[in-house]
Amino acid sequence: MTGHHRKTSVAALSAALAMSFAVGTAKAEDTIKVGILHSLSGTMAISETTLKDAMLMLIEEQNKKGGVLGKKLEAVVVDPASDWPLFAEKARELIEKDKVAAVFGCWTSVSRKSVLPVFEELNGLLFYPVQYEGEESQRNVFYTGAAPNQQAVPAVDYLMDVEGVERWVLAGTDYVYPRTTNKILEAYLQSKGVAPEDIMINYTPFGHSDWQTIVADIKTFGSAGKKTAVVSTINGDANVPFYKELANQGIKAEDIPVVAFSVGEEELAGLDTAPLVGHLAAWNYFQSVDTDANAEFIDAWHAFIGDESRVTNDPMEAHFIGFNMWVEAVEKAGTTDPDAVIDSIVGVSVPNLTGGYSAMMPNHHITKPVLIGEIQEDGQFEVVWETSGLVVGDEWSDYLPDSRPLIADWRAPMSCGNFNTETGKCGGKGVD
Amino acid sequence: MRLAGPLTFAVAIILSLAGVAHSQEKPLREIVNSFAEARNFNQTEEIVAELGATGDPAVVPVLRALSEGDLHVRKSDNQVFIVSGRGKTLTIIDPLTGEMVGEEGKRALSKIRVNNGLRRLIRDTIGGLALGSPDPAARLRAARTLISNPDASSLPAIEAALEKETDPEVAAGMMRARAAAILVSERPDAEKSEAITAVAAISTQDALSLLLGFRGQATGELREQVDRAIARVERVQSYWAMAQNVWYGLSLGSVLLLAAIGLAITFGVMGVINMAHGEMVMIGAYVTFVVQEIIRTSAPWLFDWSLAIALPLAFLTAGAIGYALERGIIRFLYGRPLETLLATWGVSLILQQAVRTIFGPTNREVGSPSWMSGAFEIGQLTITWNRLYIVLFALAVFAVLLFVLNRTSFGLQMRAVTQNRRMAAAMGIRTPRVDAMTFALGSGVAGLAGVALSQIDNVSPNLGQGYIIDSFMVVVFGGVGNLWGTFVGALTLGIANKFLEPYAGAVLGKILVLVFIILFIQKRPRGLFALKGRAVEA
Amino acid sequence: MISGYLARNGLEGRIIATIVLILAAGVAVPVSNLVLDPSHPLHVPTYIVALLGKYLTYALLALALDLVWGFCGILSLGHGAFFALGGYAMGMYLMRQIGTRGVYGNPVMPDFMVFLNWKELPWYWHGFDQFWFAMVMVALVPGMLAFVFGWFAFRSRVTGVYLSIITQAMTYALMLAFFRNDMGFGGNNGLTDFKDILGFDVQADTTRAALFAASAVALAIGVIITARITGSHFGKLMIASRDAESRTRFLGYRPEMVKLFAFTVSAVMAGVAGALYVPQVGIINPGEFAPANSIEVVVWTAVGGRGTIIGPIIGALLVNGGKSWFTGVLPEFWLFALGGLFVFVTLFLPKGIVGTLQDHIGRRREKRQAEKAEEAEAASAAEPTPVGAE
Amino acid sequence: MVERAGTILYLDGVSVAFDGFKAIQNLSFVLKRGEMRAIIGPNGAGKTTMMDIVTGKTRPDEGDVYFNGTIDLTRHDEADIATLGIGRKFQKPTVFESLTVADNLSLALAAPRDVFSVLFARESSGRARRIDEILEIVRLGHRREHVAANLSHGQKQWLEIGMLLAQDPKLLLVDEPVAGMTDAETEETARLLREIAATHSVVVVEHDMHFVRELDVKVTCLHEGSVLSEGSLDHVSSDKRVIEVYLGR
Repeated sequence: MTGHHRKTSVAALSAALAMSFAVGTAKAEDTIKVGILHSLSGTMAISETTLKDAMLMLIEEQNKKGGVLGKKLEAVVVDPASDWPLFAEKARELIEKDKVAAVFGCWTSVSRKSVLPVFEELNGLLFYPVQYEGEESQRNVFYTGAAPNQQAVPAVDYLMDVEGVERWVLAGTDYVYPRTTNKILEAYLQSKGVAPEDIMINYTPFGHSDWQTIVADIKTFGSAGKKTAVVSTINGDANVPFYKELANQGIKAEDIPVVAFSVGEEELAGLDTAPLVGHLAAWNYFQSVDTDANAEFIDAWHAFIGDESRVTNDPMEAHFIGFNMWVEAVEKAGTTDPDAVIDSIVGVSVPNLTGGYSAMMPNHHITKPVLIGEIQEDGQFEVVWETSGLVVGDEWSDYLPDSRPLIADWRAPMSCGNFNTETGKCGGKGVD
Repeated sequence: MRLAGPLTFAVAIILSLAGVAHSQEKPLREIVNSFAEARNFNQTEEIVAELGATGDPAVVPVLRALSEGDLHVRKSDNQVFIVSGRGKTLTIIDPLTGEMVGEEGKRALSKIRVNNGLRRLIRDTIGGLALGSPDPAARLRAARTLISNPDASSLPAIEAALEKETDPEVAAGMMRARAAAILVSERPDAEKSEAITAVAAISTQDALSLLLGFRGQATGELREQVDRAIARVERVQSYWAMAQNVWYGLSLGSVLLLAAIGLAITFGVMGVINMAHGEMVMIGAYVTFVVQEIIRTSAPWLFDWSLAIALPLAFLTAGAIGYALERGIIRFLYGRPLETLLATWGVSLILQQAVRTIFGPTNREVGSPSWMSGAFEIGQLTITWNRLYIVLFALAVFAVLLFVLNRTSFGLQMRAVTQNRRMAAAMGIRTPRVDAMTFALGSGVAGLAGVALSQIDNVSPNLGQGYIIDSFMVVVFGGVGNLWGTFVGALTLGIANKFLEPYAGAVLGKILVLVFIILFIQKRPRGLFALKGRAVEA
Repeated sequence: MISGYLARNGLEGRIIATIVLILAAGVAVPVSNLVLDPSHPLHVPTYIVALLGKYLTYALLALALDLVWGFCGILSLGHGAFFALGGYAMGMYLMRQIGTRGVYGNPVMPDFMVFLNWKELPWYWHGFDQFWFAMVMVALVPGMLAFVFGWFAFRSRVTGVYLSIITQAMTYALMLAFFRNDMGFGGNNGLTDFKDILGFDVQADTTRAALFAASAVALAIGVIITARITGSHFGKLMIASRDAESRTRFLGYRPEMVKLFAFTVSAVMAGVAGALYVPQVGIINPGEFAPANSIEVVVWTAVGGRGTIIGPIIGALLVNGGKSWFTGVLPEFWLFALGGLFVFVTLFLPKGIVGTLQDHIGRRREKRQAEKAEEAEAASAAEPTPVGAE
Repeated sequence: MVERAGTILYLDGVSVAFDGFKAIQNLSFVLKRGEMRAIIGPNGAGKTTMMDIVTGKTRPDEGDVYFNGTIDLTRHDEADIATLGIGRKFQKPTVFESLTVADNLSLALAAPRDVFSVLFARESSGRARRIDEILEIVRLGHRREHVAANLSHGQKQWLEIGMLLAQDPKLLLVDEPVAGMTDAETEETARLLREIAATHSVVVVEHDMHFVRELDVKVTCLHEGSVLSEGSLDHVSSDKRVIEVYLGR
């Protein structure tokens, strides 16, 4: 019996090996490899799998257009399995073993933090497509998602100006993005004259599923006679039970609107949105945006994934922008060499899907419009407000005391991610 | 713009109460059709105000449709219609007569956009119109709205309505609305003093915030009176808060009970550490999703029955998987409980990934039937229907299981096998079959839990993971081998969690509960309801 | 030379061979990485060094678990907690070493404290700027936790499944606690962005090589400690209390003390493994406390063969190697493979790979012995001696 | 009643109940130093529970339990009691299955029992010799290095008796030592126990009347947790109540 098993397992092993070799031999020498570092299993698969598919689609389309520098692109997909140290390991594997020209990946801040030293050490390129807390600018990383000033601050402005909100609940999951965003918002709101007692801050653990008490607290807080809104940085899975409880306890958008920064089309797909109509989200892209570029993108996506009901979302657009920027920068530099790309990509401007152009700034953040959308019954958002122009991603928030004097500029003479304008010195590594 | 709301609202009320027929200056239909010209929210707002000013109840369906996003403009002729239906073609309905006009492609129509401000205005306008409604229930609702959103300018309208009111209950509601409005008005102190008493008698959160708001401007005797009233309302509120916490605790406890009760059978009775228990719950939730999906596409009228249909299917599906699991893996591992842990952990990974492969990694939408949506109030206790049904469902499942275990021959066989396998076998009980059926029962119950949990949580491949540790805690805390222990354990932990949460926060509360369980197990290593006796130690 | 020393100290040949092999790898891999040209067929790329270094720390963790589970019968589902605590102690040292090179250039406080507006370093962070202090904590914190936890649990005679589940509760509670930003350990992001260790750049190839060698040495020491404990009279007592706890009591032993000792030693080993893990992967965060991680350690040990010394090491290397390989080659299917492996091993290799092999060899020897015994028995039956007649 | 001094085991008015079931009721039992006693009684008579009480596994609800006339056993736990000098053989033979026969005995040998003494203990030649002696007594010499799990049922019984001897207790509690043994083995066991009784105090619980007869000692018959009859085997077996509840008519 043992012998039999050994035989079958050897067969399975050799089959798998053969497969990997088959993939290996298919790799011609004249391709450019692009790494995709998104979790396909574990807790983050829920969000990241879509981004892997989006990247595969973009690469396929680029190859149809003839590739880059006359070479075909080849995707290298790995699964860091929502395991943060594994992200670092896989990043190292991609750069060192597979020799990819650039990596598109990560979702959570901690996964980005985990791979940062690897990209720095091996001089790789990472395009990070998700809204995040800011307070970072790294030479090897391009932040194509929103910084807090490209999402949170405009959303609060909207609520204050248009909805007349005077009392604020800042509800978030207890991790660094909500903590930082709420710190920024708290400082921002106070600078706008909101009294501290009109701000309630609440943190919950990841995957929190029993929202009864907190929703009741919000209701109580909101019945103080002042117009109240909830700014939600609640993450991932915790949103569905939160919104369900909200709907069931009868909190309507016209009473206490909730504006979320982590809830997009993908998240709404798992929800009955009828009771949530009117609640808000702030993003830089919505699937419902009516432009030709977007219609084309959605059609391509549906064709690629073979499912008309699949939605598009903001991080997908971020990858779309980031990928196109990388392609243009490589074409401009004439090489995929990271140093050359880092130099050539600043200033590159590509069309986004909302009818304008996004440009890579010297701080490795990009310019984006900010849109506020209301949740509709069909699970889409309807844009109710947008910034008049593009907003530049602000890596160092002006509302946090220690980051106020810092700026980042990765162009030649300065080339620094945390230049202190008060001391006139680059605060971290680099020029001393 | 913020001023416009209450003002037009008041006008609307006065007009409607005066029984003025809609203004003849402009026919209603013309105003309705002018929505087609609105270029932004402000213009839409003006039209709503205009409609409200007509005081004609016929505008109510139009406004309601606008608020719900069902008011569309036909692009070809700028006519405004109410639409219904989903998909590419929509049924169009005349906004004023309510007659079906025909069908129109989605692309030929454009939706009149609304935002929260508009929805608020529409709600207030409809509310005002309703104060003169022939339906007493509608009048009462309108009065309640006015208590929550008091406005001095509506005072004359309320008083006018009050004079005509014949229904005593509605009249009481209007008295309160009047008192609330007086507090924010410029009326003399004597009236305000009366109003304070009336508002304090309401004792709700709204009343409290009204009084707190008034406190700032009150002086002298009024100030003292309002302070007393506030203290009184706060006291009442704290009692209700206590009751509310108990309810939250029961509701959380019932969720824990549902999640754990299947485990109480597989783990508690059979001694199998089933780490795939959470995945059985997940499968139940996915069965619900599939049922709803089929109903949505082929029999939408059955939607309210979807959960009832899903229940037996979830039980059978999860039960069948449990049966297969027992026959295929677990039966080889009896007597090695810690190894069942490893094998079932492997099974849980496989099931998770299988569901991820079949249904995709994202959350799937499971809707709530209408009878499970919303909430009702007992006094100031807000009880959401879905939580109430889950509590009842958990109790029912528990009762049925108790019955099965204690009153049926299968239950007797099960207990016999658990207590003395060899003896049971010698008496002719087919122990392997009983094992498999017991495991299937435990898994099936987990599937039932999945149907219920689909109503409050994500339906995603990770669903089960969130409950597995809690379930084990409940079973171990309650005492293995005892369903009552699981029952008491679940409710105790639920209530403890909810009483800790307001003071310690959600995370610390949970940590404290875990530490408490760890310490408790030291004190009573076999749980709350341990079977005492000369337990034969191996 | 080493083997001679070990042999003099009463270790089995197989164990000695293992130790020599580990130490040889500890020398060969770094040397090949540093000395050989990258084009050389025997060159080990840095990424493999980092990977293998990580596996070695996992192997030490699995060995630590094996000491309590395989030899003492305590199935801890919370060993990841000790590993993580050791890791955090090391991480705190590494954070303090960043000094002014953090993004805000604050000489004392780590970045995450600066941007959350912490005014001063929390008291429990003091001392971690000293390497020796951090190393003491690496052993002391997991050891103390294990001691206190075990003191209560074993004295109350919490055993079997109950013990497993409360160890799981322990690591789960710690995970929730460390996720809290208010705890001052960086919340979900944990501790990262390390610069140097003892003045050496953590990213330098030489540092990596040294860390790899240190991990190999630590694992070898772990093997020696485990072998010495399990091979001694005490080891027999451990096995005795694993198989028939109450019987040892009636012989006058206190099995709870036996378990407590083993549990504490094991926790310290796990802590050391964690401390070596952190500088090699560059991050420590509360995810390490996740109950699933601890269960995975159990699986490595089970796959390799619990109750043996070599088993857990082989299990850890094999499963993690497989995981690295599968997540690269067949990312969508690795969970199927991992899950299938668990089921396969528990059903068909209940003693793990090494245990099964040992059984195989053991059975043959037993058979020979049994034959001999039968002969002897036949002989003794032939000429009966009165029992106790001396 | 009886003076405690001079007794090795003294139980007076002991009662214990589990969930309302009275396992032992007002039991009094006295064993003199150097005495061997056989206990008989139907299932559920409380024989094993009595042993549990003496060895500290179960605490009595009321009553006195003294060892050696002066030591109150209710204040000590199992390990203490074992170190005081009470050895116990279980009804079901309980040996350490994955250890060798020699290791089983080695663990039982009298020596300091605390963790650190054990940790740094060395196998001395004196201990090895003592193990050999015991192996000789229990006729397991040829099985010295075998794993205990592979022993036959009877051999396990003997190994456990060997472990008792290695422990060198003052009082031995032996629960059904001949269950599952052949007649020849039973006789040898009886001889072995008599041998041991020459230097130790012994309590034997047994159903096998033939074996009890072989032992030729005073017999106590328990029923429903109290002493039903006590005296020589002939006296007890002719007691009507004993016949009624136990021996059968």
